[in-house]
Amino acid sequence: MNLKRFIFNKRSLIYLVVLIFLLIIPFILSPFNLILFESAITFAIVGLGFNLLLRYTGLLSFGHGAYFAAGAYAVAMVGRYVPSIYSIEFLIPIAIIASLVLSAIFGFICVRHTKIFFAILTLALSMLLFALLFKFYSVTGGSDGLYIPTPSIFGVTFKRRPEFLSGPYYYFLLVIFIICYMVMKVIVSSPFGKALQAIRDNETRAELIGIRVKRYRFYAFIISGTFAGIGGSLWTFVNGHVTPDVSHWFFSGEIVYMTLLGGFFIFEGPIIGAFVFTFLKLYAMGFTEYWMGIIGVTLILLVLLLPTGLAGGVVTIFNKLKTRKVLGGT
Amino acid sequence: MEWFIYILNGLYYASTIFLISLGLNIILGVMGILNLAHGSLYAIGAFTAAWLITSLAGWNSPDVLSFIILLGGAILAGFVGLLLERTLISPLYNRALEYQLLITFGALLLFEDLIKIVWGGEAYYASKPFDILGKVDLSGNIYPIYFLLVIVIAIVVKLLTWLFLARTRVGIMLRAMSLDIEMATALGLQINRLRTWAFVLGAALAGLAGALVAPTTPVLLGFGMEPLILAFVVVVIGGLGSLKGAFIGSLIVGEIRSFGIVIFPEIELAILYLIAAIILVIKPEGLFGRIKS
Amino acid sequence: MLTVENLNKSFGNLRAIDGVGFSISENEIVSLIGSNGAGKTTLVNLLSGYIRPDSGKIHFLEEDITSASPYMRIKLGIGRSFQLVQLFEESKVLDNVRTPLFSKNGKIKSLFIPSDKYVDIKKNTLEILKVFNLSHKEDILAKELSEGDKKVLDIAMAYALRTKLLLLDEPTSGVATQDKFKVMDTIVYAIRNEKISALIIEHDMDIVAKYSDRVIVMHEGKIMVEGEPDVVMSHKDVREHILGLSENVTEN
Amino acid sequence: MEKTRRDFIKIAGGAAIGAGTLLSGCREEEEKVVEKRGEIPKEPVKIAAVSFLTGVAAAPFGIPGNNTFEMLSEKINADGGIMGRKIELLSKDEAGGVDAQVKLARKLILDDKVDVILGYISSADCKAVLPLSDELGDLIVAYDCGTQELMEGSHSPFPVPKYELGFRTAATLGLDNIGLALMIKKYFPDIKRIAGINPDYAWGRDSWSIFEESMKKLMPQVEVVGTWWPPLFTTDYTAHISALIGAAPDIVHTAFWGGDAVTFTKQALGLGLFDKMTVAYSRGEPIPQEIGKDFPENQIIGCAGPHYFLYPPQDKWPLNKQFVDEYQKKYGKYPTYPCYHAYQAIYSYKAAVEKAGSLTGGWPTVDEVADAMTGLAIQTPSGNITIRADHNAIEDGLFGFTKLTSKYPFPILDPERIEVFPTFVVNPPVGIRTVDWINSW
Repeated sequence: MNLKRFIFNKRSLIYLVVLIFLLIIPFILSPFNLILFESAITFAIVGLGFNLLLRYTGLLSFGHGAYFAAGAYAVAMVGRYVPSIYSIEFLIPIAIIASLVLSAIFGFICVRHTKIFFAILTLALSMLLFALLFKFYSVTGGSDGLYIPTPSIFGVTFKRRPEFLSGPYYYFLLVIFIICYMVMKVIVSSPFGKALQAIRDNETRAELIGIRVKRYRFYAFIISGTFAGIGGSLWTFVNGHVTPDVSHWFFSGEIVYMTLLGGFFIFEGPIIGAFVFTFLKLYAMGFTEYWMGIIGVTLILLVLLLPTGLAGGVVTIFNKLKTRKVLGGT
Repeated sequence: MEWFIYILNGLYYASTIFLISLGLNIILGVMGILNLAHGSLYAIGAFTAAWLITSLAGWNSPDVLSFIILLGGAILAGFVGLLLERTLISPLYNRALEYQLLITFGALLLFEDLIKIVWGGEAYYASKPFDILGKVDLSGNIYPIYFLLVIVIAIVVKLLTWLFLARTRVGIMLRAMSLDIEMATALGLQINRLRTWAFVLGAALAGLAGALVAPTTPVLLGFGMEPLILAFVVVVIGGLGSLKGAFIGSLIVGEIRSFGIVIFPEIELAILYLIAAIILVIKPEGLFGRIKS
Repeated sequence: MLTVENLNKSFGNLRAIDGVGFSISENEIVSLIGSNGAGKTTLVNLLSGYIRPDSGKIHFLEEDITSASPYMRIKLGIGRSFQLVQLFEESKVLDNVRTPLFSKNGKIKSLFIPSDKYVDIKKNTLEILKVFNLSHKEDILAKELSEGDKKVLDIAMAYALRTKLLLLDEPTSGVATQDKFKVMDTIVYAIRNEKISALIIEHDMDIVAKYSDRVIVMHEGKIMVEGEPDVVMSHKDVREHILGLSENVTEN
Repeated sequence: MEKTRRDFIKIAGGAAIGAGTLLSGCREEEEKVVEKRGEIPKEPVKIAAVSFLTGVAAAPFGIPGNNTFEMLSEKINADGGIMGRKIELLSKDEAGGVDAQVKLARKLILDDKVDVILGYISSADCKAVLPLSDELGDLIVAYDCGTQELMEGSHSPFPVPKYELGFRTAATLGLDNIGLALMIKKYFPDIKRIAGINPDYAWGRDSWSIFEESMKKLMPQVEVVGTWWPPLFTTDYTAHISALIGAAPDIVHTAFWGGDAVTFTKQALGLGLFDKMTVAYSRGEPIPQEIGKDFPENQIIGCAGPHYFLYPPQDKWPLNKQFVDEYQKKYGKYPTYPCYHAYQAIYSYKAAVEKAGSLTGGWPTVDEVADAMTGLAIQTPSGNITIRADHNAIEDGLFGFTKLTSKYPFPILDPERIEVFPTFVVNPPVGIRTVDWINSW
């Protein structure tokens, strides 16, 4: 019991430290790095949702950009066609609905399959959305994409974007991120989450214990897609512009990469991956024009040498140390 | 008689897409790997061909050489495929599908920059083979002979591949493998060597497609992205891992694009994705799909 | 509780099940033996609803379940295990048993409450694990269990659904010889303890003899003999066709 | 340190402008301010130049543009820099799509802290990046992209300027497409059928809409028999070309540029398109040089303003001769219109800084440079440009027909049929949308 309490305390201590760190970030980082940090937070939300499918349901989606795009374009479309409600408290719910509807439609088709078929189907469907966003120039702005004006938050408006991003928006983002984190944390440990893991491990058996496999995959798909949509909508305000590229499979590939980089075996892995990836990409870009190659090589090395990702690697090392200590003790 | 030219255009487009998706489907069928770096192999074929032709331009070489040299694209792409399979993909055969997919994604990113390092950022334009052949008058419609040549080559490649798979020992074993890998293992086939064969063959076909397209358009960075997506569409329409599917799927894609541009110019390529989506909903395994999940 | 009448199933020209009829009463453990290809696994698949018979009837607890879905049969109380264990390998032993319990109790759709908050279900899980001799192993991953424990866990999962009839397809296959009786002891203890019925496919005649109340012998899709173990074992046809072969048969 | 000093200067500069406008004519007041801040930093002025350095638009546009930026920075540095400060040029690649450009621009302004960004060939990039000027508080000068939407509002008259700190030192595509319509009216008064094939993004869409509107007004009897929208960087235009031949227009309008123009032209030659119709290239000036002598004769070519290495005739306008000679000596090619556009951008910035600086004596703030740039007029190798209150430059429009001569290895504009449309004929008045202006003819 004491031991348990100790662990509990240690864990809450870590949470507290991280929280304080997150709260003071705007005072530490330069405006430029803060914007990057914010975009990493939005990707972390996407990663949380993505990993519900990959880690907990055993489905690799190569088309998660589509739901990200649904959230992002929902914001952009409201900005273009209904500017009177262009305020963050309306925009986020609209984005959630848009991505929920899209992931329900695409999910309905995709969950009938698993493995590589699932990957190809999700990829193909996201490219369908890409083609639609690309072709319907008069509605979506085609490949030019759409400009995202700075929204108001609860009636407060901002003239210049840095002023918006460095203050109120950061904390707004942080609150949403913490909510998403907690919700996902509960979901994966809930009976529903256990059902998904059962499906992942053994579809036949899951069916046998009375779990409607396809239906549960479908639910997981919707939740996952909606998280991507929330991330996408929040990202647009940081980026200030959205193009169909976010629905391209290449972008989905980056989401996969991020998750793998952080380590999808661990709940927090995708979050770490999102931050490392965002800054890695930037510094690779600043360091050399061959940044894509660098990203590619790190991806290859990860797959070959560190399949559990950065977080997984740290945990492995930690466990090894612990075992050695125990062995040393006896 | 315009529709005749529309059909020809569709055939020409289908030809290059067919070569790419055939390679993609051989790899998918035999190895169960969706090769995301396939477009890069296509680009490598195109760059190699364009580079060889432009380097040749300085010398006073016979015209026919500029056609033969196109094969260089296929050969180099095949060789790169060999390296890729041996070094990066073969260690992953016993690992989950996710890793195989990701390693090809990593290879794609790496190749994009390797191409940039080797050939530079500017576009290559080597139209000599296209220019030499000139045009032909087909009942009042002028058509470039080079496009007809590409169509013929694609048909020949299809026949050769078919012969290879039906008549040669390696081909028969490859087919056996794509049907049932466990049985193939039980029969004592050299699985690893066959996988290498399949990958090299697939890569060379992609390289050939790139080399054939090179004389018709400037070759530039990111050259492989669009064809890769179209090959995905073909694979989805025709059926994963199905060679017949690659053939019929390419024809469908080529002709729909050609007639789509004439009839519905506004939506152009989107119609392809729509058709792919409809097929996915009605027949999710594709028209000739064998593999079921 | 289970009655099968004149069941038929063909695969192409092969008559896999040919006019089979038998019944199982409450609290009864019935063994199903027969050479390879006699139709045992087909029969279990028919009973659990994975395939449909060409003709005949299956009744369970006074209900006609001939065309009921596997899902419906589970709800009615027919559980099964497979020749190859079907576990949630990447999950903890605890969750392997707890998830079926959630499903049984209609809690599986609960999205926003952590599993550990369901204290009753956790307690129940631990009790089941105790019955199956798996206490103190609840926190390791299922894939890390020994083969014998995996078999036991597999059956514990079916048991957790408060099954009334368990269909066990070779519960000791893959288990080391010296552990077979230990595994069977555990399983049969649980079955007797909960007063449920079982139909067991088994090759090992010692196990059949030791644990069954009754034995059904199948041969070429038909029931050859049925009766108490010692009666059946001494039957002439059984000795010739089944036992003569059964020594050679070491199916995986 | 850097930040505080800059902020201080900014505040002081604001005061100076305030004082300057309120008490215009009051010299004493002004001189006092000048005294207070007559300081010019020692370090170089950082200019980011963003053009396509890789990809299909590099050879015909990005590289010539970037070459010009480099050549002129060296020249300006050799002549003593801008107000004594040397130029530090950061050449950046415009490749990678709109999103990559938004990120790059943000990095240039916030992280690299450049004084100005001169850049963007693609209209899509311009539309995405220019809003950053006001959002992030730095000067962004679009030097080549064409979409008229960039500086126009959604209705006429629109607020001027749209961006406080965003400029464009070249004319819009309105000039190109109105000019083409005028050419067609003059040289093909009897045609009945037109068609369009344009890349599927802002540039192509806007080019066609202006052209179509102009044709409706100028030649209402003409029928549009089809429009095609292939995506950028299409490699196979055969289907489009056959469809065009099938539709049988007299004239095809296209805003193709770079590799797309080359691929289209080559494949159109192969399919015999030029035997059956004339193609009007809205900004076709660099394409003949790219393709060489195969480029068909008698096609209509626009020059994105009055930019041509043979115009104004070099004997009449020494600035053009000097520019062409220097460029050709250094790079072995004749300058194309992106070179002229680059010239306009960098010299406009130089002139604006010097104009603002001469008022205050010190290095001007971003806002002061912006003020000075509004209404600026400078001489260029192509003549004159004026940057109007809408922060957009206007110029004359040069058009012609291709003709092969013995002097050049590519078709040049036939000197017999060159047309120069004066500025006011091809540019709408300030604050009026191009489309509305055309409709008011």
